[in-house]
Amino acid sequence: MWAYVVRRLLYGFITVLGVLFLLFLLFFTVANPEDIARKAVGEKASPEVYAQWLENHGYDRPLFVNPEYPTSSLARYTDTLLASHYHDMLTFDFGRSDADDTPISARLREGALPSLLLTFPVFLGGLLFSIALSLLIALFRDTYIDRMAVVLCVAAMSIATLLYIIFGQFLIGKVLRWFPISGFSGDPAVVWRFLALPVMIGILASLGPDIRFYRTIFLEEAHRDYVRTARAKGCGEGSLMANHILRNAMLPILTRVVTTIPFLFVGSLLSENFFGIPGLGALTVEAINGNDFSTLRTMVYIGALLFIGAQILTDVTYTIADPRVRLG
Amino acid sequence: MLQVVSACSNDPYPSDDQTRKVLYRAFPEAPKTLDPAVAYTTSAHAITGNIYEGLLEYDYVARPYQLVPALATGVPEAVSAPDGTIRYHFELRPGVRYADDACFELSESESSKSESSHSEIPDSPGSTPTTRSVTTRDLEFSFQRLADPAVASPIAQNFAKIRGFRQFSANLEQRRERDASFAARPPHEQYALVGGIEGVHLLNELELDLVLDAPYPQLLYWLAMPFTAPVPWEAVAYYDGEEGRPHFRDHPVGTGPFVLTRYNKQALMVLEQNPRWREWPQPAPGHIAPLGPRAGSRLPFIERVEYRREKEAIPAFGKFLQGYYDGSAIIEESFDRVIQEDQLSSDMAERGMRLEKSVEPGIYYLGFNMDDPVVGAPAGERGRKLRQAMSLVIDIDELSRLFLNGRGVPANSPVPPGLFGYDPEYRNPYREVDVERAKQLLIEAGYPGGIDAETGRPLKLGFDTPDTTSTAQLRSQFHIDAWRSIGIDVELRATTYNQFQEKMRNGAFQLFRWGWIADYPDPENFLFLLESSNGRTRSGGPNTANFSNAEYDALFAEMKDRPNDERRGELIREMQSILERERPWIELYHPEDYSLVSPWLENVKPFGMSYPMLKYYDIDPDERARLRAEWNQPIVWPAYALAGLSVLIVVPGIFTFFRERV
Amino acid sequence: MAELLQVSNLSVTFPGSSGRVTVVDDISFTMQAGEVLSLVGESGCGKSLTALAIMRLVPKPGRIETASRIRLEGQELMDLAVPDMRRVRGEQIAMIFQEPMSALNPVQAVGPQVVEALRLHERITSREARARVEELFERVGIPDPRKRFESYPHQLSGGLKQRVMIAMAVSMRPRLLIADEPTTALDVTVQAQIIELLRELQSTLGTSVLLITHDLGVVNELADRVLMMYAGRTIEAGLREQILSRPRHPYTHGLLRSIPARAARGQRLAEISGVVPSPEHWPSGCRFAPRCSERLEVCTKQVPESLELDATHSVCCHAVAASLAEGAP
Amino acid sequence: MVWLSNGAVVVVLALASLAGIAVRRNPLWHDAMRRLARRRPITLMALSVFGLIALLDSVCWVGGETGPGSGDAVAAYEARSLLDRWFEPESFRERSYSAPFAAEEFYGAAPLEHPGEHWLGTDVLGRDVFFLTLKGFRVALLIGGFTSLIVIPIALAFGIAAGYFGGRVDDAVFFLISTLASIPSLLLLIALIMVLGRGTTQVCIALGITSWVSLARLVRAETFRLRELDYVEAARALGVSEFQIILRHILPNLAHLVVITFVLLFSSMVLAETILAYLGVGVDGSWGQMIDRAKDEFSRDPVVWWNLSAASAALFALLLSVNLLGDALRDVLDPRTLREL
Repeated sequence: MWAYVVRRLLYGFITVLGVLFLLFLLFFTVANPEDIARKAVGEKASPEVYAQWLENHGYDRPLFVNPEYPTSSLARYTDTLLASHYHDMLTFDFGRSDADDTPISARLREGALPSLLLTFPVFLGGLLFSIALSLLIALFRDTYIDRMAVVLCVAAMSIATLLYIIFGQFLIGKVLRWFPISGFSGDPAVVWRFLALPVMIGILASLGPDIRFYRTIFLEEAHRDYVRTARAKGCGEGSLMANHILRNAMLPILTRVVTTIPFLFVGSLLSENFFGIPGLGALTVEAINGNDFSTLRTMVYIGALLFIGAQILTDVTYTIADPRVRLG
Repeated sequence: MLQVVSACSNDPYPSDDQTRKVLYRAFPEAPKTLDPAVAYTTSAHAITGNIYEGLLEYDYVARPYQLVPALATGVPEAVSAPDGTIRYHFELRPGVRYADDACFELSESESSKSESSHSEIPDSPGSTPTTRSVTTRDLEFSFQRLADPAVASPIAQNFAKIRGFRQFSANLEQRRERDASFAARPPHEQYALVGGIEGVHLLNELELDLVLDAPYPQLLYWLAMPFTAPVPWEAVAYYDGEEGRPHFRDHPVGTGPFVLTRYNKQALMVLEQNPRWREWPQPAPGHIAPLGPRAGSRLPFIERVEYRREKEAIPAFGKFLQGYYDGSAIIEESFDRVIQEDQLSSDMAERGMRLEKSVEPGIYYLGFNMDDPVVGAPAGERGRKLRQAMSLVIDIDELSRLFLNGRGVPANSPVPPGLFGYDPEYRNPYREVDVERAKQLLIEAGYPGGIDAETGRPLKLGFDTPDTTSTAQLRSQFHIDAWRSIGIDVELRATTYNQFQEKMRNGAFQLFRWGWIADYPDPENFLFLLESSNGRTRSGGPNTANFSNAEYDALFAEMKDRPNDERRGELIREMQSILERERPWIELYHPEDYSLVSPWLENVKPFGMSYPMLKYYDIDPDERARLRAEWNQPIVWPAYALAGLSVLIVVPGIFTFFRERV
Repeated sequence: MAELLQVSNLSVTFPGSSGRVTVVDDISFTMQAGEVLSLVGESGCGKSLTALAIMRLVPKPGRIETASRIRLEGQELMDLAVPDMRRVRGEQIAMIFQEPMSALNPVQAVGPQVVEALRLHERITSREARARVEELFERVGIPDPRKRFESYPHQLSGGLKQRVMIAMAVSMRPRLLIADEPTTALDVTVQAQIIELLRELQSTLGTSVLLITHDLGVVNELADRVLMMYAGRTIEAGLREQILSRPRHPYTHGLLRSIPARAARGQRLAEISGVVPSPEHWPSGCRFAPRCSERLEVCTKQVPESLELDATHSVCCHAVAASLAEGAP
Repeated sequence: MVWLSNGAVVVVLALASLAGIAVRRNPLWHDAMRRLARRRPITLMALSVFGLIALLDSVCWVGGETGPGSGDAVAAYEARSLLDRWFEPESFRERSYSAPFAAEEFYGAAPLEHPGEHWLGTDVLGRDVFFLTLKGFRVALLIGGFTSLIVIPIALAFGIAAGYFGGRVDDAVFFLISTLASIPSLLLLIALIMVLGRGTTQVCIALGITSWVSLARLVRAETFRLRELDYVEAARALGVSEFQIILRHILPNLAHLVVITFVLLFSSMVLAETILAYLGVGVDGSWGQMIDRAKDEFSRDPVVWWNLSAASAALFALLLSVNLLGDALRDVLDPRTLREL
């Protein structure tokens, strides 16, 4: 078992190297540091100020090979942007944001908690709600509830997340005034008031595709032979669903859960911006608007790490969910 | 779910703040830096303006703007010496001290080490001193920081006229390159070793002279801005961003009425009263007497100011209407509910809101790239007539009606209202709307009906803008439709920011949109935008139109340092007639700021030029609590309806389930 | 022997393209306690559906027609409420299926699955349940029951899995065990062992067995009485040796003749011409008529009545009835 | 631009007729399509209407005169599509906002030039919202269709190469797939666009690059399975060239996979574009952009609702019919392997 995990981690590491190279190509070979400097320092500064800024951000070094060093010396390859890019990222030293020089790791720590407070309840709530509803719909298969649910799910899928947020904020925030329209404060007594609306909308937006997927899986399991055996034993529909069908559906559910983890990070991008929650999603949007390449690069890198970690985690949990799967 | 909804409330603040004098404001974007020598944006000045105090400040009520003494005892006159130098004499008010801060233990150890500096009687024996008196040495230190290339203050060149200012920065630069150990020492030691600025002459602890090589009346304006406020060298040395200590740019230490107690750039900035502010016994400055009964008592009236981050304007305005912010600009979207026939709508008046109008000294304009062969100077007379024609179809009243809700003063020349040289009666003939004359001019320019002889198709021009937001694109489309009506095909190129800069840098553009907000209330700060030496492609300067006209430059050179006399007015009028004919810009409007003030906020006078005067504001918290409760009754019945509906749907399903599962 | 099961006018219908289609058409038969009745017919003749109907487990959207009557020891199953019917399943009637490979829950060990069968009907502690299951495994011939209790279905062979199914079925000593093609999916050697196990259980527990199969070899080994089914209807019923050696209905006769073991070497195998008709459009009258070599005029018009040849042998065939009328034996 | 747009129309029509013939000739597909038509008749009708509108808006040429009293002298020289010529937008304008079927302006109540004729009102520049929504169809089909035309060849090439040849090729392709797949697609998308710059083709290319991975993974798995089937072994035994095998045996069996992915990819592309539009890097003229502009109007008092509702309704209608079609197609063609999509 452990041999498999180690191999999987090694493989994950190689993928990370691949991701970093792709990021390097994306952010360094095409974008022009001169303009980043101009946006960061502001319009009215003089050219030497830009040069100074480029220097302390290390953007003034050559990309792949540093011609000043002789071919023999190693520095020819280490004193370059590519080398420092790999070095910084792998040692999690993310340096400073292009926009306002604040250390990115500090911004990440600041943004992590609000983001987690938003995405985790949406992830958990969405999962529980969709599985419960899908089980219910599978229980009532072939009744009008099932048919209505399918059409509702497809309809829910066809609505853009942006519209969920706009109409949700308008209806619940402005018209009904149940919760504050936007804003965030760390103070525990008040924080849930801010999160209630975005979490509600986040879950609602994710139900469509999830329920459709889980319903198909549960229906497929419901037609299996072992379900007929269980019924022959005298098993009731309810316990049949919970003990037999749900357990067998664990594998596809796990795969699905893993693929939604990165979308969580993305989903919060919109709601954090609309609801003024200072999380990682909002930070990313700011980086986009502010031409802050170093923060954006870090965000994409962390998104990739999260995904690879989650994938390894799922492979490991496969064995718990389904005895037929043996790792190694 | 029902329980949650019934217990909900949309009050974003902890309940114990209900009765306290706390001012709530929203901010869209955290300032990049709070270092007074560098901070240049309105969002930064909103904070530094309340923490730092300069030698002078503006009278809160008087219009046009009036300089009054702050840390200085009086507003000095320029004394010109026989050798052509100009001298300003300042006397510092005694007994002014910095706000309490941990960094001042450094001064205790420093003073014991080098006896020469001013010895300070600690408040209570044995405790490490947490503050220090302000002396002329602090002023000298802040001027030296402005000259320090490493600080890279964006407005440093404005002080180049102080004798020895450039020399000081050159010495500093060379010494650092030559001697690495020198570069490692804290800034104040470096400045002392290099020998200071000759023109900043300290007479004694409370008196100093500023000596200039040439007349520069605008200098006094700079002294009323945070750039030149006294800065404690201990703070710059102590807060260096190492070992978990914040950097100086995120931890301001000043003499002003407020102190920055919380600074989370993503969410919340908090200013609290500075107990050490202006301890000297003195009633609030007389000039706020007209502000009402409380004028005599001690400033500032507010305990705490909370700036909360609001990225989207609409929710922020929504919360203002619910009473959770004490003042807000009026957003375009809700303008028609707030303002009817140019004054407060009945709904707003009934809520007790007050409308404040103020014209911001700034200008928004469309510009031509004067180096471009088709629209620029190289096209000679054809180019000029084309520019004049294109200028004649831009209908500023329609633009303001559609996009600015009638706000903003139509601009006829670069100089905005409220500044010397602005003539309200002046009407730029090319800023009237005259489509027929525009078509006629096109014919004369050789583009009959907009057709370009070579291509046989409408003349094609490029219109560049870095603003990719959709509302900005709508405005650009408005201009494009106007030009298309006379046959000129303009293609909108909304690119990302860095591509836009790229084009500006190498002059690869024809038409663009740009704006400029005044640093100080002087026409020179606008007319220099068209002076040839500031050309964008030539020297990267703010003259984005690359306009270069010898006659204009000469007039500018004579005008820029003159005091506001009749001759200066004539010069400005002549420059305006050149711009009128040459049309490098199509002037659009001077921004006008409408802001609403909540009923419980008093002593509010909008100021423009981003000089927040929070120290004069006052709040009635009980009135606020009452109104908030009244405006925020949550409507709860839909929650119950929703619950009922869902039960209604599911029950028949359950019934059929049991019947069918026979 | 006391009468155990009485099925009368049992019909099962499914929605077809044009209205409902009767797949099981008005079946009636009885079973005595301890008897092994075999329901024989080609696949698609509705024999498995009949079994499922007895358990009231016809899958949606199929439906048991309300006129059907299923009496188990005097208790009418059709009138039972859902919870009561659930108690009957496993306790009084149990069922084993054809595909042991997929009949067990793949993600749960086999032991607990049998424990569940027990605890659905009896309140016993888990330790006691485990002991009984291990004893059951012993009885059905599963080696090393303690270890096998924890193993998962994919770790057992087909034969062993079928034994687990049987253990599960007989765990509550049901009155009736329905075996739906229990040996079809197993290879020959294992088939014999399972048949042996069923016979032994039937004799020791006195459970009556309703054996659903198309394999006449198994019928010969195990069945006391045989009920022939064709196209949703019973066409002939009788004791095993009556049906196997002296079949009267042309279809049964044709079926027996086409068994390879019976044909002489080198001779072409006999076969019944034509194809089983689809339930969507049953032929009128006797449904075997189109393929019947002794078809008469009346066969395609009228549904043949059940003719009692003797106390235990009955047949539904006009040709037989006609030949009897002419005095032929 | 004219030949590009008309060229695209020719290509699309050619592809459609090719597919039509293939379906007519191949009984399996013919039967599947008949069943599909029976299952979702309204969806198919709706989609054909949307397709027609997009077609109307794509066929364009220069020439012909513009509408009477046109406020736009340049329009006569531009390539205008059938839709443009029918609506004549240049002369069918108001000064600013007007409610649907209104007789006077929304603000200021001045009489309109075309009272009562604007079915969905007009936007801030006075342009007819119904016309803008119709033009959105072509853009949406462009975003969904054009991108899928990029995605499918790449995914097929990589997927088949990895699945069929296996070994080192498979490892290399799998490495590329896992690298691209582990970056959250929206972030990769935004980074690509920030670097490639704005514009319809750039957005489509970026969308394509970020979304061929899921199809490639499926194609690889399916090819792996097909390769092991006996008839492929038999073909190889007969000496048929690798290329021939792929063309005649592997590819046709992937057809159903490709069709389903095309449909499901379509809706996710269009949805992704709405987020891009919010971030200011969307495609010009798309519903996403209309929604982004209109979202602020929604909080005006009194509410300007028709702009946002028109764009949202059109987006919803198109996506609903595409998703329903995808759902039905999946059940009709091959429910088993497509469950994960």
